[in-house]
Amino acid sequence: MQTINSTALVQQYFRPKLPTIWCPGCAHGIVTKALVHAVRELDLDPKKTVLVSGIGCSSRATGYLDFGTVHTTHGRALAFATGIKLARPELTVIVISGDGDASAIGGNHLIHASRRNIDLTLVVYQNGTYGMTGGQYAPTTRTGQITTTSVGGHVERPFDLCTLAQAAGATYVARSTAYHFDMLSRLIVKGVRHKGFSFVEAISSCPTYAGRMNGMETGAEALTYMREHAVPYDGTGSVAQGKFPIGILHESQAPEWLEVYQQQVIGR
Amino acid sequence: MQTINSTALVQQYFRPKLPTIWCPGCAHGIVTKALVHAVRELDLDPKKTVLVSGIGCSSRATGYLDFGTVHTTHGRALAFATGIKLARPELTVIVISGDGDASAIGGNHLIHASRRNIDLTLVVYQNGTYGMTGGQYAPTTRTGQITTTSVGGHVERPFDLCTLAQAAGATYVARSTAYHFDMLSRLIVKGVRHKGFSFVEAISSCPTYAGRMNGMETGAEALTYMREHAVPYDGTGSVAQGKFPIGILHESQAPEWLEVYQQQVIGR
Amino acid sequence: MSTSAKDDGRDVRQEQVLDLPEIAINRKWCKGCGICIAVCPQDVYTADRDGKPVIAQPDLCIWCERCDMYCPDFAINLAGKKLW
Amino acid sequence: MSTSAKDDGRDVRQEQVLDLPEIAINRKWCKGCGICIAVCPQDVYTADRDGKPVIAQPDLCIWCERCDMYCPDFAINLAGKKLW
Amino acid sequence: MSLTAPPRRKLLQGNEACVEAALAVGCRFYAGYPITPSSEIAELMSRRLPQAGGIYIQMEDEISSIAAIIGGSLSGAKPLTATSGPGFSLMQENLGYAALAEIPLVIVNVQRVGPSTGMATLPAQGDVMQARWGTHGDHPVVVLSPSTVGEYYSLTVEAFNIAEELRVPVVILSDEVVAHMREIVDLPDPDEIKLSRRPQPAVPPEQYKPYATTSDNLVPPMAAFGDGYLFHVTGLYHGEDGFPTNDPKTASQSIRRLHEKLDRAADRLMLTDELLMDDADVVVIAYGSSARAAASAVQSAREQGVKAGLLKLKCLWPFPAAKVAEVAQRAHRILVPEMNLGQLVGEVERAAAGRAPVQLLTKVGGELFVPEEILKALLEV
Amino acid sequence: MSLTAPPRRKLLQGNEACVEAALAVGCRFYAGYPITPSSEIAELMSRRLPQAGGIYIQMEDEISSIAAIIGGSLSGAKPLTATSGPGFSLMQENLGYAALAEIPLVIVNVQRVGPSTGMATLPAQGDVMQARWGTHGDHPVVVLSPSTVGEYYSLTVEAFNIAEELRVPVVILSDEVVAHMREIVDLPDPDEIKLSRRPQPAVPPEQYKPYATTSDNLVPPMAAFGDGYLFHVTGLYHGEDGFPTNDPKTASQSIRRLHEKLDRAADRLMLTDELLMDDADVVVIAYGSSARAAASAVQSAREQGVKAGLLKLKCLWPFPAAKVAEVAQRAHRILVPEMNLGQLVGEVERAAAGRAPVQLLTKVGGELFVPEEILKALLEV
Amino acid sequence: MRREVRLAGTGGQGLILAGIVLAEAAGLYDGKQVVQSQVYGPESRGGASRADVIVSDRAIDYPKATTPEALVVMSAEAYAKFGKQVKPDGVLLYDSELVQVAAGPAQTFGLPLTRVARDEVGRAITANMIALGALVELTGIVSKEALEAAAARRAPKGTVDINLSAIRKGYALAGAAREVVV
Amino acid sequence: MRREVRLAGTGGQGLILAGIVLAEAAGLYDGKQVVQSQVYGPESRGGASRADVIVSDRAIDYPKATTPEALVVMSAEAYAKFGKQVKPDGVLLYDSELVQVAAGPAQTFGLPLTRVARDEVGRAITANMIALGALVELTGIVSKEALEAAAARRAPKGTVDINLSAIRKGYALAGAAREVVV
Ligand SMILES: Cc1ncc(C[n+]2csc(CCOP(=O)(O)OP(=O)(O)O)c2C)c(N)n1
Ligand SMILES: Cc1ncc(C[n+]2csc(CCOP(=O)(O)OP(=O)(O)O)c2C)c(N)n1
Ligand code: SF4
Ligand code: SF4
Ligand code: SF4
Ligand code: SF4
Ligand code: SF4
Ligand code: SF4
Ligand SMILES: [Mg+2]
Ligand SMILES: [Mg+2]
Repeated sequence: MQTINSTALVQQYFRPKLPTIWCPGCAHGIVTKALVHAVRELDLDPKKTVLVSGIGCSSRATGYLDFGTVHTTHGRALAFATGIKLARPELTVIVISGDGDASAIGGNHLIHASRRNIDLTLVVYQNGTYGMTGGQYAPTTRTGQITTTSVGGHVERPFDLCTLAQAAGATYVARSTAYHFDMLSRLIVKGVRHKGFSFVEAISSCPTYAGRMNGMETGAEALTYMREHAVPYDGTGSVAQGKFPIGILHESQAPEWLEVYQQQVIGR
Repeated sequence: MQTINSTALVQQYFRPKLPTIWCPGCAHGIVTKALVHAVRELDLDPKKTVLVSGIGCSSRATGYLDFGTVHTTHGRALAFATGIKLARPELTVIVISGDGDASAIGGNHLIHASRRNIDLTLVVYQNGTYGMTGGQYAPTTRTGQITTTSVGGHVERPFDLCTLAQAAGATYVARSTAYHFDMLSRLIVKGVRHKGFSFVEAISSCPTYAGRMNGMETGAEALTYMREHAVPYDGTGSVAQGKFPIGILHESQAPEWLEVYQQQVIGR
Repeated sequence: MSTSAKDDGRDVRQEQVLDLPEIAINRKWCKGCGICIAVCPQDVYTADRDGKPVIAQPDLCIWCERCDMYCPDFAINLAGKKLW
Repeated sequence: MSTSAKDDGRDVRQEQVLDLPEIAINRKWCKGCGICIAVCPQDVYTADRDGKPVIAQPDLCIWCERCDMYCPDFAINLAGKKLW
Repeated sequence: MSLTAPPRRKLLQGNEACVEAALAVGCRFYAGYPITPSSEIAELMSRRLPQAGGIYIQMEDEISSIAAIIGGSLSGAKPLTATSGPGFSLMQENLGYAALAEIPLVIVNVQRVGPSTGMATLPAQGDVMQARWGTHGDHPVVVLSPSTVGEYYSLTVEAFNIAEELRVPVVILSDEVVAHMREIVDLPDPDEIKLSRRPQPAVPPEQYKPYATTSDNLVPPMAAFGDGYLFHVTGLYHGEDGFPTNDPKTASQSIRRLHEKLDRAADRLMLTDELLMDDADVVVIAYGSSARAAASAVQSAREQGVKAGLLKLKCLWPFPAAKVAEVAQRAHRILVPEMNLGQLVGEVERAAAGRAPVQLLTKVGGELFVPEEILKALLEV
Repeated sequence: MSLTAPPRRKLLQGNEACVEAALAVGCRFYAGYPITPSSEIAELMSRRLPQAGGIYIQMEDEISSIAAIIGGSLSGAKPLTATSGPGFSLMQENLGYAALAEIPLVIVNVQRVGPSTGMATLPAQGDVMQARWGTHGDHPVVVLSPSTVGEYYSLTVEAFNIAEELRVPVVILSDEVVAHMREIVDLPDPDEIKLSRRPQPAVPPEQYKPYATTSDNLVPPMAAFGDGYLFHVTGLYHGEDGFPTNDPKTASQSIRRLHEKLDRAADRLMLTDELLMDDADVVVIAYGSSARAAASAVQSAREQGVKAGLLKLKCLWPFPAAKVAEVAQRAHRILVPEMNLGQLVGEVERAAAGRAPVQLLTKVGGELFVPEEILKALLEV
Repeated sequence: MRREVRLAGTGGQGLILAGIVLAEAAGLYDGKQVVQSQVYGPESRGGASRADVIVSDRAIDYPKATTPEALVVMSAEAYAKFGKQVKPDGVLLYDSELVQVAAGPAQTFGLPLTRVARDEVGRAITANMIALGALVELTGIVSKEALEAAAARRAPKGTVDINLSAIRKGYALAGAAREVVV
Repeated sequence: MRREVRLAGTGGQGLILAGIVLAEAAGLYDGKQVVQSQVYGPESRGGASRADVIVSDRAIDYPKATTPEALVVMSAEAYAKFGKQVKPDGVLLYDSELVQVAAGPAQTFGLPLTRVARDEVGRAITANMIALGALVELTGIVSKEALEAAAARRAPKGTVDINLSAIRKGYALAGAAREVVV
């Protein structure tokens, strides 16, 4: 990996739309930087690369990036991306989604994209809440967490999105955090290179809501949280209470949808 | 388990609506019988029991059964059931769904119901196709299978619904087949007794479409297929190519949604 | 199981104990799918022109309940109290 | 890494090799979140009234890149060719 | 500090008034999915409902939200969900289910600028036609639209009562302005709030037919699950017994009854306010936030000698066609200001049937009408 | 067996004609979710598309189906999906996206009886208003409705061409009758089929603004992803550069342009057939399957001395208001038969504006009009 | 002139195909206008099956058969359902071994369609073509040339001859039966 | 009479709460009609914050402030955005340590709101209450009794006194400043 050099990254891959609408300290900016860093590493041609997002703070990322970009409807980014990819297979298609976008309203598209194994890469900006609408609980909100709709502590269990994607059939499943920037970037690189559907969970933050309501006002505290709770994946996935594994959690080979379709259906 | 005694079952639990609309030999009737057999074993009071279904051949079952019954919209049975249960917790709520209903259009509700752990029991009549609309491929259709929309053989991989439900958080996950009638009935009994969300996959058939197009014209052949391909779950889930495990595949304890909500949120 | 044992808590002697079930076929509900005929290990049934079962050899029945269990249309009932 | 080695295939001697980066802060994009200040292991920055970084002790910088990496707003850039 | 405020006088945000009204009228079940500018309803409900022993649940999307409240209604609850345009679009399929299966429930749609994500934080009145026609097939629906915080309160009470009395889904179409502003509301005494309850079966369970109706209002009594009545509910056409039918006659009768049910409730559903209408030559027909600018404009016009009047519609659907026809008979001119490109104006034109010219004023782009815009049109000759 | 059939004459089922037309006009991408009575379109597409090198994919539901075809269109495909009422309801949110982002695509809605699951195998015309107003917010949409298998073919070709020419989503509202019956169609010579293609950017990538338009028809040129143009597509209000804006003026201009775009195409979109209209006193205005019974009735009425005529609408939206107004001017009476409880009749009344009385004939419950029913109304005085 | 016929029986008897062949005979070879339709729905599965064909010289406005001039019934159920809808002076053609027909205003022709198909043509599935042949013999709704051309067009590879011979059996059976009736 | 005021600054300064207190003063204690509103949206997060209050004796039809007679600005950004919208003869009240104000048609009052809050009242967050006190002193839009009652009602437990003293500081500061201006 080369040095960050934010200015060069911005010049090469961003539209003149900065600053972002994100709140001070929101890690969505860091995750986006890691993503673009990966794009540079991959040396993707922006003209042959399409970034697709849903609706949410995280999903606003596409507006800043100088590629073919689509800001779709809430939860539907993967479904749009499916059409974009199938109608023009030579495109590299990367999907940016929030945890709410990808796993609340968009949960069905997530599991079906995982199952179908079309060559897409999904990066979920996971901050455990619906930032855009004001910090309500999400399917990723931890039990006991305080949100604007669970002021006494959340009663549900969260999804483990990686486990879910894998069970649904995803052939590449990885997790990192904004804090583990280099690793995150590397995992995205590998995800894009992987032939088939790649799922990357990027632990992000929401200082304004999730942070403030749970004693982590600042973006820096959120980074510290990530550092302290993430543990490298050891091949078993078993981690101490409250911790979570990061790394490539699953990798397997399965026929890519378009390849099979072209050979077996069109080629028939 | 007592003897079947179909006539008694019908008299006690069915509406005077037979015969069903199901095609000759369709195993949906057998699965329904196993379900009602379980209801008898559980001695459920029809007045305190609500059966909820979506749309599909399988989902027509509710119309025949003399309970509180709701035939909802396609894919949404679990979401309707969630409201029915939450607004009146003393009801026993059982959801009947097809594989298309539960895992195609309804996949999101499936994973969220699994995660939330509200005390519902879902029985999926799994015949690997959309019977009602004429036998198109479903998320459960096996690779290579012929359907009315994959005449040259299906190119996608199917969901393993049990794996998916478990990964999403279901605390009781079981599979049986129409052929393994007694076991199926027993697994439903246990599912209903289990506190929390219970997922039961009942392998059924569609002789008219899936069967006919894949060399299994008759209902009897489908039963033979089930006998030959199902293997008792050995605790690992590893089975020979083409076979599938049956039995209780996963069982765990987690707080039931309503109980926690009543204690921690209302009780606060 | 022995005939003298109690079953379901009721005295089994008060009911008619049989070694053969009374097989009832509801021809209105029967759709002629042939499952009963196929699953019967004893060839008790043959098929009529519509594929519906005809009880051809009732005496061979071993009361295994398969026909009752697998008929998808609730069209077969085995009545009686099993002897064993 | 040695200074004489080639890097990126280009002759490193043609570029200006530094042992300190040039830290550029884009105050228009900076939102004053304080991350750079918090993550800097060397206390290079202090905060101004808006919480935005002021380069207080440039000489202490060890070019660890954390500030550049973690600034969510692309507001910090470390320019120059690393010496090592 | 000897001052004391009247005990039931409150400064409430619009969405807050809606929540308080829902609680006051007996709502104890809420299922929803957050969306701007409705999210305050969810947030307040999540806090207020458990205090009243009720349940708040956030579903995975709007489809399951309306599904869950239909379920809640079947279990006897008076349920609520709230959303905005994108979520309302997703609710359409199940809204049709509720209409056909005659499920009492209330949906709040806090309108923002559409279509699609549009402008999420700015007001509009763009969902008026959708509220009537958004789902496939003929279906009855009641749509109320408040223009003040006080009305948001009272129409929420009305919405639940209408839903229960008529077994019909009721939509409250508010908008970002009335949802987010705060106004003074004098809360009614709890004892004075009408609490309608869906008609209950008068027959024993064996005789109960969930869609048989003997009363003049054509509303069939509705048992709840768990009450001892066994019945079937379906989104297929069904007879009085609730079971599916493909019989054209039964089907035709049942869908016609659903519409006739609302026709017979026409008086109940005629919710209008009149301002200076007695001798008005130029009549503004308006609703929701636009009606506020209209009221101001009408008063200014009067000051300038123009006989202007305002007919404010608080129930948009069923549309008060007879009333509008009558207005068209008397008025020289009708003005319809809408924060859309012309929606309800179609119904006004249809009802006016050429009796008076109808002029549309449109305002889009996320801005409210200012009174001057309407005044200008009133003063034109 | 010396007989030979004309080479391009075929007996086609309605849904089959739709598929053949789509292929002929260049559709190479289909994403859908099966539903009666549209499933034949999916089934045939799954076989025919790969033969033409195209792609068929079954999505997990209708929401993702329309999302996928929007995506396909962005990659340059001319995409199709087909559904029926329940699925069409689910598509509404993304249909609004397509309207706002100006995505060419075609949706077939084979109407069955609604609301909700309704009667899945029986025909209706109950989704006419939904097709216009089903999604939230003001939005433009084009809706075509065939009454014969031959029209199903030709209107499918038109649908793709209109979608491409105007960058607008086009809905084909057919119904169970026309979808499932077989009629003789003389397929056009492939060379004679008009193949419209969305306007392409004339400027180099650096200068391209995806929503800037200089042409009179107000349709902005549309690049496809992968063509070398970098641009942003969003369901938020956006300026000419495609980026989100909250500026009321820009927002207002852009939504008005979308509507103005269709206004300017009014001639293109005026698709009507006239039968015996020249001297007609009593005019039937009908569309889809109902128009067939109407044609029969009009001819019978003529035989009985009544000057009846038929105005058949093949494009329902934009509604040909000017044409209907003109008819109302001349006719003594207008009859509108609909297989619903009265939908398009509202527009007819509005356009007629009292110039001629408008009478609605309704038929619900899953049955077609029989000619006698319309004839009876024609003969009434 | 508008002429309507209906073919009704159970699924698997090939009546929809027969309807299509008839429609193609009229539309592709006789140059007529034609509408063919059938019933869809849950009932169509395995159960009842029905195909209607309307043939006319001019455009066919109303696309549904109301009172067919000829009805072919190949199951008792189909007869029960449609037997009374045939025109008073119309033709009621039925499989004499599957259906029992009561006296009525229509002319009735009971032919052993399925038996002849099985025993004489050699394949039971050709009963539908025998029925078509008989229907055309009795009604002349399409020309025989057209019928045969249409049947040949739709016949699966290698089955043209057997289908044509079935059709011709139909002509003969119906011809003989007509003489009895007349 | 219809009167409009606007409070603008950045999130965290408590201006929305100040708007609510003012509105409750008018509506609950002075018996007036009142509409309070604020801006929502992406911008509202951490960024700009604004509260409008309209007070009137009769029903308030149009619910948005158009040309406020008094504007309180507590950030430079807010001044840039709204500074020109205040009525020509209106009151422009600003935090003299945060905002620089150019000459304009309105009467301007620069008060060291935040500094006084921090240094004299003892809590920086009470700057909003000082602003309210000053605003009321200068405009009389509500009665002082009403303002104090409303502030006491909304003040978090144990902070009534400090809030009231802030308000009174506001009266005093504004009173002094007015004398300078006049
Ligand atoms: C159909 C629909 N429902 C609801 C919303 C409101 N909404 C916008 S973003 C969002 C959730 C955002 O959460 P997430 O995807 O986690 O993104 P974040 O803002 O946390 O980055 C919601 C509920 C919407 N825009 N559309
Ligand atoms: C919104 C919607 N989309 C599509 C349909 C059409 N449809 C009805 S049932 C069904 C699938 C049924 O499959 P499954 O649930 O597996 O049940 P089965 O018929 O196989 O028992 C479909 C696609 C519908 N009714 N509603
Ligand atoms: S609301 Fe939360 S997620 Fe959204 S930008 Fe602000 S901090 Fe980030
Ligand atoms: S179509 Fe298939 S699933 Fe449906 S009833 Fe027939 S056999 Fe069963
Ligand atoms: S019980 Fe068993 S042996 Fe007896 S008839 Fe049935 S299947 Fe045959
Ligand atoms: S299994 Fe039942 S339906 Fe099938 S043939 Fe036997 S009795 Fe008839
Ligand atoms: S590079 Fe490292 S040491 Fe240098 S200023 Fe940045 S964070 Fe501090
Ligand atoms: S991390 Fe970036 S945005 Fe945050 S204070 Fe530092 S420079 Fe400013
Ligand atoms: Mg999030
Ligand atoms: Mg299925």
